[in-house]
Order: sequence, then C-alpha cells, then structure tokens
Amino acid sequence: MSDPLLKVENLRVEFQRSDGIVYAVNDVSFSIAPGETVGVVGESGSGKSTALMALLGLLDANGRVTGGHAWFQGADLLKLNRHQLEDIRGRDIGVVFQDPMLGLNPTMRIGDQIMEGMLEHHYASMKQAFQRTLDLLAEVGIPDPPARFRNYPFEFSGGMRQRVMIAMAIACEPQLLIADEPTTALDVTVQMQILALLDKLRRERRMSIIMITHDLGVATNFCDRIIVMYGGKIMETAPLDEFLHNPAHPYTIALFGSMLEPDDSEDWELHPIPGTAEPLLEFPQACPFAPRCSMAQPRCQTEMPQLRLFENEHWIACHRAEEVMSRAG
Amino acid sequence: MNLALFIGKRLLTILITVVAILAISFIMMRFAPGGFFNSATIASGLGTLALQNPHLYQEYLQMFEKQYGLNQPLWRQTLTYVWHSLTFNFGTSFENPSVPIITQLKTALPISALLAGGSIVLALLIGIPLGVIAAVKRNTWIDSVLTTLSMTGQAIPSYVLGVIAVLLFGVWISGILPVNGWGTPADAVLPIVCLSAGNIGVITRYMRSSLVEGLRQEYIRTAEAKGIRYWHIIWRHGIRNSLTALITVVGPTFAFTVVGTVWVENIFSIPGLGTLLANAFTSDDIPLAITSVYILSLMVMLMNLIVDITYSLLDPRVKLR
Amino acid sequence: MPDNALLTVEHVSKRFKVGRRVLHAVEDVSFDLPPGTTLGLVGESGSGKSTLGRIVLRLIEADAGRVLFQGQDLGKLSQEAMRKQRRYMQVIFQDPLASLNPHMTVGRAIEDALIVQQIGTKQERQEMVDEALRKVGLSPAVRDAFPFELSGGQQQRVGIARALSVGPRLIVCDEPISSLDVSIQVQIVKLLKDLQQDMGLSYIFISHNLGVVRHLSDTVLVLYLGRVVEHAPARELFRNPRHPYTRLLFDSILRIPKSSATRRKFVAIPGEMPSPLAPPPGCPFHPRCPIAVDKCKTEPPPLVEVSADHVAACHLAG
Amino acid sequence: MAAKTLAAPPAGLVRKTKRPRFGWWSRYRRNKLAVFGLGWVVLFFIIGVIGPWIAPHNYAYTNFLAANQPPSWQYPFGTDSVGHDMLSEILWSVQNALEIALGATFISFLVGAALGLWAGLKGGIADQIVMRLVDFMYAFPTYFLDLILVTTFGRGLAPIMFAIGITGWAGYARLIRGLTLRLREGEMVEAARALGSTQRHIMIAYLWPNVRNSMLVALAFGIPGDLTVMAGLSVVGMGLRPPLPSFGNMIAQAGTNVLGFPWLLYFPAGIFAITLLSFLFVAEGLQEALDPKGGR
Repeated sequence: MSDPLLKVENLRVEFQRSDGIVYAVNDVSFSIAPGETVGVVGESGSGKSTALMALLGLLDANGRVTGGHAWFQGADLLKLNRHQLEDIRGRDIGVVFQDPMLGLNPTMRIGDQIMEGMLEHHYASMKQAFQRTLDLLAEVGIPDPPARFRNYPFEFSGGMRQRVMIAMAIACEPQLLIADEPTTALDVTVQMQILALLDKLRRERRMSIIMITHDLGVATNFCDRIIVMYGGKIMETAPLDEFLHNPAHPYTIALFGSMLEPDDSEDWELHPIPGTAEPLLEFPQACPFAPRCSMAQPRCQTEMPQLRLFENEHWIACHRAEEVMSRAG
Repeated sequence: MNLALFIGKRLLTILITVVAILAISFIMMRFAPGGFFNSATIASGLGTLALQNPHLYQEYLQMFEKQYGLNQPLWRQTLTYVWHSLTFNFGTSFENPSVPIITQLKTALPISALLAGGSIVLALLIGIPLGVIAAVKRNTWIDSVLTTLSMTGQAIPSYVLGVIAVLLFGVWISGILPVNGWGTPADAVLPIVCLSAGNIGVITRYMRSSLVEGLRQEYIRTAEAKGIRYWHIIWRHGIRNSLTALITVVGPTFAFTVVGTVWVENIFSIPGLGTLLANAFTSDDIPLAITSVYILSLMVMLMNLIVDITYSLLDPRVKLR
Repeated sequence: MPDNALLTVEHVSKRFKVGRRVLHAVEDVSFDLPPGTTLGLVGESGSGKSTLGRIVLRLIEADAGRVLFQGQDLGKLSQEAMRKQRRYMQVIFQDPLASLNPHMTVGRAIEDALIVQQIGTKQERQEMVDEALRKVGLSPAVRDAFPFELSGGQQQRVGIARALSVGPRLIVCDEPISSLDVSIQVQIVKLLKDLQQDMGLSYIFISHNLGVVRHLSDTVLVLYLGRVVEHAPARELFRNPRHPYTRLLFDSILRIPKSSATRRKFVAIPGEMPSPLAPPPGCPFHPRCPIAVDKCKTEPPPLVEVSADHVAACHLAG
Repeated sequence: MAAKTLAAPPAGLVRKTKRPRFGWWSRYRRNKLAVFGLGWVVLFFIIGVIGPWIAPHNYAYTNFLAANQPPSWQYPFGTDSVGHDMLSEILWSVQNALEIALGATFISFLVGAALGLWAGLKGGIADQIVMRLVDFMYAFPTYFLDLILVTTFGRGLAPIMFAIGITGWAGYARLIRGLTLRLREGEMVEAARALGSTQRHIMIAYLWPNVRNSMLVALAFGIPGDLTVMAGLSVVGMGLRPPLPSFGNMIAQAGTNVLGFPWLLYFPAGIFAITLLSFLFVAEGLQEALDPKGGR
C-alpha cells in the first residue's frame, strides 16, 4: 500500500464550556491513502466533524487540540502556525460544508467567491482565475457560467449553491476534499445529483475524499472505507466489504438496525438503541457506548477498550468483538 | 429606471410630509395661547418699532397681513402659508422685518450643514476603526474599554459636552481653542468634536456588534476553509458587509445630529440655523421658527433619501420599494 | 367514499400571494383517512406537504375544497366550535424546541393543553400530565425542567406528550424526526407506532424520508408542486410505483448495499424542482421526466385509477 | 467518576447537567457598571420622592445678597446669579426630571405598544400604515415637533411630558411589531393555536412572557433618551419655564455663566451626565442579563 496522504495519530480535542470541559475527540487515529474515499459515520456529538475541523485549525474559539499529530505532506498539521495552515487550506485540502444556504457570502458575487481562493493562493493570475472559474462552474454542472458568474447566492437554489461550494473547494485542485455532511440539508433527489458530481470529480481528479455523514446509506454507497465514531472515539473501521460483511461493534450493528429502509420484509419490529449520547464532561475511562449497549458487561463500564486489529484491516474497539464476530459469522 | 421611479416616489413622500408638517405647525401655532398669527401679536412682536417709527411700523404690519392673508379664513391662510414655504417665499421674520428670512437662511444654513456634515464625517472616521478594533479584540479589556467609552459618548448629550468644553477651554486651559463665535476654522473644532461624540459612540457600537455577528456567520468558515488570510476575511467578508449595514444607522443618526447642531450652536454662540431657531422660538417669531424647522427637517429627509439610495446600490438583496 | 372515515379531505386548494405572483401551494387534493390508520404525505421541499397538513388542522384556511373531520365540515365551524374540536386533532412539529414556550416548564406546557380544553381539575390535570409523560417514556421528574434543558429526542417526546394529553383521535406529524439523530429517530418512530396500537390513533405523517413513511404508513400520498401525483396503499406503492416522480424518489434512496459490488451507481438526474411560483404547464413533472411525451407538455394528466385503490397522475401510467 | 458520562437509561430521566440559573440577578450582578448604575438610579428615584423635603430652601427662594457664591458650608453647591441655592435647585429638579421622563416614556410606550401590536397582529394594510409612520418618525427629528408642541401648549410639566411622549413612540412600535410578527408566525404560536388556545390565552401565556424582557429593556433605554430631550428643550430656551427647577435650565444657564462662575456647571452637569450614564448602564445590564440566549 502506498504512503498515506494524511495520517492522524492520537488526536485529542477539548471544548471549554461554562459547565466544564467537554472531551470531544479522544485519541483518534486514522489515515487516508491517495485517491481513497473514507466515510466517517456517527451521530451528533460523536466528534466526527470536530476531529477533521481540528486538523485544519477551524475549531470554534473555545475548542483546542490537546494532543496528537496529523502528518500531511511531511508536515504535522497540528504544529503549523496560522499562516502555514492558511496556505494548506483551500490549496491542498478543500472543504465542503453542510449548509449551502449559509455557507456563501450573500453580498458577494459567486464568481468572485470562487476566484477568491485561487487569487489568495497565487494559484492563478486574475485572468486565468476568471477563465478557470467559468470552467469550474461548467464542471460542477451550472449552466451558462458567464451569466451565473455575476449572480449572487440568493439567486441560486440549494442544490446549485452546493455545486458552487464544491467548485470553491476544488478550485486549487486539492489532493484531499473533506465533505462535512454535504447532502444533509438537501432534498433526496438533489442529494443524488451532488453525490454523482462528487463521484465524477473524484474519478476524474483522483482526489481523496473524507465524507463525514450520519447516514450509513450515503457512506456505504460512496466510500471505500468506513470509520464509525461514537463519544469522540473510533469504534470500528474497516474496508467497505469487510464492514458490510462483518460489522463487529455493537454500536455499528445497532446503527445498521436503525436504518429506516423501505425494505419489503414483513418484520416491522424496530429495535431502537436506548438512551441518548451525552457530551463527555470527564475524560472517558470506559467505553462511551457502554451505557446504551445491549451487550455491555461490568468490564465495559470500567475499562476503555482499545482499537484492535482483526483480519482484513478491520479495527474494532470493543471488549467483546470476538464474540460478536463469531455470533454473526 | 427602477431607481428613478424609486426616487420619484420618495420625493413625493417627502413633499407630502413637508406639506403636512407645515400645515400642522401653522395651524397649531395659529391656535396657540396668545394666537401668534394675528395682528396683535405681530404688533407686539414689532413692539419697539411702533414708538420709533410709526410709519414703518404700519407698513410692516400691512406687509405681514398681506403675506399671511390674515383677513382670510384659516384654510386659505394655511394653504397660502404652505405654498409660500414650498416656493421658498418665506417673507420676513417678526423680529427682523427688514431682512427677508431667505437672506438669513443663506448665511445660517451653510454653517449648520458644515457642523452636521463635519461631525458625521469625523464620527465615521473614528467610529469605524474603533468598532473594528473592538470586534476583532472582542471580550478582551480593549473591547470593554472601547465599549464603555462609546456608551459614555452615546449617553452624554452634546450640550453637556459643549458646556464642559467651554469650561475646559475657556477657563482651565484657555487660549488653545476658541469657545465662542464663528469665523475661523478653529471655531469649528470644539462644536464638531462635541457633536460627533454621540455619533462615534453609536457607530462604534453598531460596527462592533455587526462585525461580531458577521464573523459568526457560516460563510466566514467557508472563507477560512478556502485558506483566505485572516485580515482578508475580516475585510472582505466582515467589514464590507458591516459597512453596508452601517448605512442604515446613519439615517436616524442624521436626525439626531441635526438636533445636536441646534444645541451646540447655542452653547458656542454660532450664528447657524440652530441659533436662529432658538431665538425664533424664544421670541415667538413664528415665521422664522417654522421655517427653520422646515429647512432642517428637509435637510434630514433628503439625507435619508441619499442614504437609502446608496444602500440599495451596495446591497444586492435590497429591492427598492 | 367510505363513510367510516375519520377525516375526509375534498378538493382542497391553497394559493399564497408572494409579491405580485401566486404560489400554488396545494392544488386540488383529496383523500380519506380511516380511524386507526396512517397516511404518509411524501414530497420534497416546496411540494406543499406541510401546507396541506396545516389546512387539515385549519391552521391555514383553504381557498377551495372542504375538510370533514368526524363528519363535521371544519370550514363551517365557528371559532369556538373549532377550538373545541381541536381536542381531537393534534399536531407534532419538526422542531420541538421552537414549538414549546421557553418560559413554561414541561409540566406546565402539557397542562396548558388541558387547561385550554378545560379538562379536569387542577389535581386531575397533574395526574394526567404524569400519565402523558409516562406514555411517551419520560419520567414524571422532567415535569419541572424547561424545554431547553432536554435533549432533542426528549423535547420531541414532550411535544408528543402534549399532543396526547387531550386524547386526540388524529395527530398530524410534520417531519417529527428529521431534525433528530438516527438512533433517536428510530426511538420516536417506535414510540409513535406503539402509541397508535395502544390508543387507536390516526396519523398524517409528513416526511421526505420514504423509509420512515414505509414503516409507519398504511397509505401514501406523493405530492409534487402541490399536486397529488400518486396515491396508493403503502405496500402497493412501494412494490409497484407508477408515476415517474415516485420512481425517481425511490431511486434516490441509498440502501445499504450487500457488498461493494452492489453499490449504487451515481447517475445524475437532470433538472431541479421548478419554483412553485412558476409551475410548468401540462404535467408539472414533465421537464424532469425521463419518459415525457409531447402530450405531457401541454395537458395536465388527471388522477386515474391504475389498479385497485391506486391512483396516479400520469398520461403513461395506465 | 465515570458516572457523569453515563447516559440516562431509556429516555427516562432528566439530564443530570447543571441547570443554568434562571435568575437574571445573578447574571446582572456580574456587570459592575450596571450594578453601579442601578445604585445611582435608585438613589435618583429616592431623591425624586424626598428631594423637596430635604432641600434646605425652596426652589423659588431667592436671596440676592447671596448671589453667585462659590460652594461653601452654607451653600455646598454654590448659588446662582439670583441667589438660588444650587443644592436645593438640584434636589427639586430630580423630581421634575423623573416626572417628565417617566411620564413621557410611559406615553410613548403606550402609543408604541398599541400601534405595534395592531400592526403585528393585523398585518396587511395596518402594518403598512404603521411601518410608514414609524419609518418617518424614526428619520425625522422629532425634537422639532416637541418644540412646536411646547410652544403651543406651554412650558409646564404636563405639556413637556406630553410633547416628548407623543413624539417618541416609533422605537417601541417597531420593536413590538417585530416581536409580535415573529412570534405570531412562529411555530410556538401555531402550536398554541393547534391546542385550541383562545386569542386571549395566546397573548397572555405565550406572547407576553416572550416579549416582557425586551420591553423592559426598551423602557430602560427610553428613559435616558427622554431626559436628554427634556433638558435639550431648555438649551434653546423652551424647557420648563423658570423658576421651575430643571437640569436643562441649570446647564443652559451655566453655559452662559461658565467663564465667571464655573461651579454652576460642575454639579448640575455632572449629576445629569452620571444619571444618564447610569440609566444606560442599567439598560445594558438588563439587556445582557435578560437575553434569552444568555440563559439557555
């Protein structure tokens, strides 16, 4: 296997809140190979988005990285100063956010917003940037680029705005695209269009994508490898086929069970995961999922399960992984 | 085209407003205790002249009766008055019947306009940078000092600042800046500073809150993710939007400033419209009082129109009504 | 028309004025809802599904058509009679926090429903509040909490408890789970199903999520630009969708594949939903329809019965 | 302890996180300036009530033999050109100032609330009319209307209060209209209607608690504004007719005499300025402490 494009080791992120410190990301390690698409799946509060924003220095003011490394192009992203990070953001790593309605500056023409990044990174001259912007608009499927260049965001539909956001993110041909719930705010038919666009772009540009999503359906159909997060920790990670065939963490299995798919089986019995995910106000010493886990044992309440490697690059953080796997198999 | 229609509409609104104000003022003054607009009041207004030059006195009296149609029914009088005012045919004041009001306005108006305009420009020049600093350094001691200072500027009216300035520069450290009269550029310094304090406060605080709010928007994160430099983000995605929004507070600020001009002129004995207005009201010189109110209001409304037009040109989302 | 229906909606239309233009929010919609059953109302944003839900509750007055609830024409009821009738028709909103008064405790919020309907004495109401909380799986201890102190799932349970407390027969659920986490969604769906079984409730379930609709609904109504495009029993619709738009919706569902080989191929569907301010002539779906013919561009297709109880508005569905 | 991180069992219990304190006072107290302002305002109110009783002299008492005296034990704040004791003048002025400012603010608020509610609840034409009026009043220097009104109705307490009140409602109308409109179209009121609430019940149980705080803050901002206008009338010689004591007259008088008798300025202007600031600090403090976002 080739060298990873990005390698994250033991990342920790905390947030300072009025009621104490929230431990949002705890010892998260993962890597992504060039051209690979990784899906990071989890519910709100799982730390999936926080972990990736932390790498780019895009945490809210009350958040800070308290440990770990993130190797990218020979440098540790977490050790770079603001200037160096600004150079990498948008040029080597692009980001697409969830809400295209709020993500664009309402008083700036969309063409200018796309050009802005290229000019800032001295990626292109004014003239080149203008031409490239027109090309980009066409590439992301916006008809009549010269006219649309002059439009303001309020003149676009939600789907079209997300296309603009994508054009902005890929303008400088980054090697890595981080897509943070890029389709969550969109209608289902528009979601398909956006995913098709991202699919086309990654094939044509051989770009790595980290897809952050709460939707297992999106992750499993779009990604080569899945990372499941809960309570600021990675619960399970495996290449797609292994993940689909042998899901081994009780949380993953519960997530599969939570998919409200319109299947035609007659078994209508739903088995919800009980309880809710709570923010971690103390550094976790035990499995964060244990309180909601149907398989939890006394050990799970006291001892933190480590991420262990099984066959087929399958990593699981569960004391009872072996039992789950043998039962499923 | 659209813009022309908008301006036309607004000018019409201003016209209607002005007519309403003139008519209401006239009628109210007409029925005020003592009934100003009758021969008797005018006679008393001209008081001393009756003794000094009875002939001229009679002449003036007839002139006023003709100007205001005092023998006609009220509605005719009102219409006549409104029409005269709209056509800038103000006649002469009671106190100073030999000088037409328009001549007095011609010297007074530029002074007031200079004070008001100068104070707004000064307030923008100081208020905007202070607001930006407070927003960028939000929740630090710099922010709280600036916020407290701007609150102070906002709270203390220009006439209090004015008398304090007179005390300061007239008694304690006299000789540096003049505190009385009008003529040299130095005379304008203290009035303009006192006038702008309130506006500096308003602008600083508005700029701060609008920029803090702006920097909290999602699109700031988008810009950060594009790798835009910090200060470029502050400028392009923060300050520019806030400046556009700032225009909306300049409108009310202008009304406030024009009133402040009246106060400050009186404190510093500056022969502007404000002093004219104050003298007119205190000496029951009704023609001059209404006229100065009319001119000052007109100034404010036209400024607001300009502000609205500018705003609509700057913010693409604003549709002209 | 079955005369045992709890709710009958007949040819309801609603238009809004937006500036000088007219937004056709709901166009000529009819359906029945038998007691104890669920109607799924499906469509994308701008389809008019929420407006239709509010018309049923008479939170919005329809421009045309009528709504019969328990045999009464709601449009003809006086304000006071309508107010009394609301006891039997309740609503759950998408954003539970926005629908609760931040200055009322949970207990007070639920009790308010009872006070408004003049149910019970103060003592009895306290018991009824506890009972409602228990029914939705909350401990009576939450009574004294303010809504913002609860999690999203708990807030939605409070919303459900408030609706339940007055003993309704119909609950309109307006996207009640779309702002919740996946695991909480399942909890709420299960809760709604259990409540229906225990209390014989009828639901109108408004959602853009076909999976949820499939799990809850007996019949499904698909809306596009305010018009009914297809209406059928849930199982029939999911097995045999006849309208191209319904099929497009189904195609947009991302099911978890069995293996990487069976993953979805992402093919772009052309076009976007037109603005409801300017719906296309003829069949509103024709600009995006893969099988549209000339007739579709000019002639609006009528709703025709394609099989028993299954209607679709497509020239080519017959 | 790991217990704190444990989730509640099946949707059962309330979260065990600390409940943010609802009491606004605990948040208000953190703002030192606001606490100072409140102290001063309370003192101001007390003097407003008892001022005339504790004043050593009547405001109209003139003693030409003691004219223009600098501060001394006998006249702590000095005397003016006709021998008024400035301390007594100030003590009496507080009452006038408060009467006018509170009265005017109340009148403005009533008019603004009525128009704002009408516009917000009715919408349509009513809204159009009110908003046009508000736009106009906002951009128009209403101080000039005050001058005309005072000229017509006289320079007494009541006319001045009425004039300032009747011209100062635009801000309240705009605020209340905005709040009602937002709430009326919000899901909370829709939910209340769906429960079968009467219009009256919605107003009392849903709208009022949610606009209460904003109104209180607006009133707190309104009082210093009206004080400023009130004294501003005196600056052009159209304030309370002397010998009625008022801050405006004292400051305007001092302005003309400041070169010879500066003490005539220190106390009235100083106390007036601190009072205005204090009211503003209180208003700011209230806004911060009552801000719904601050509490939840």
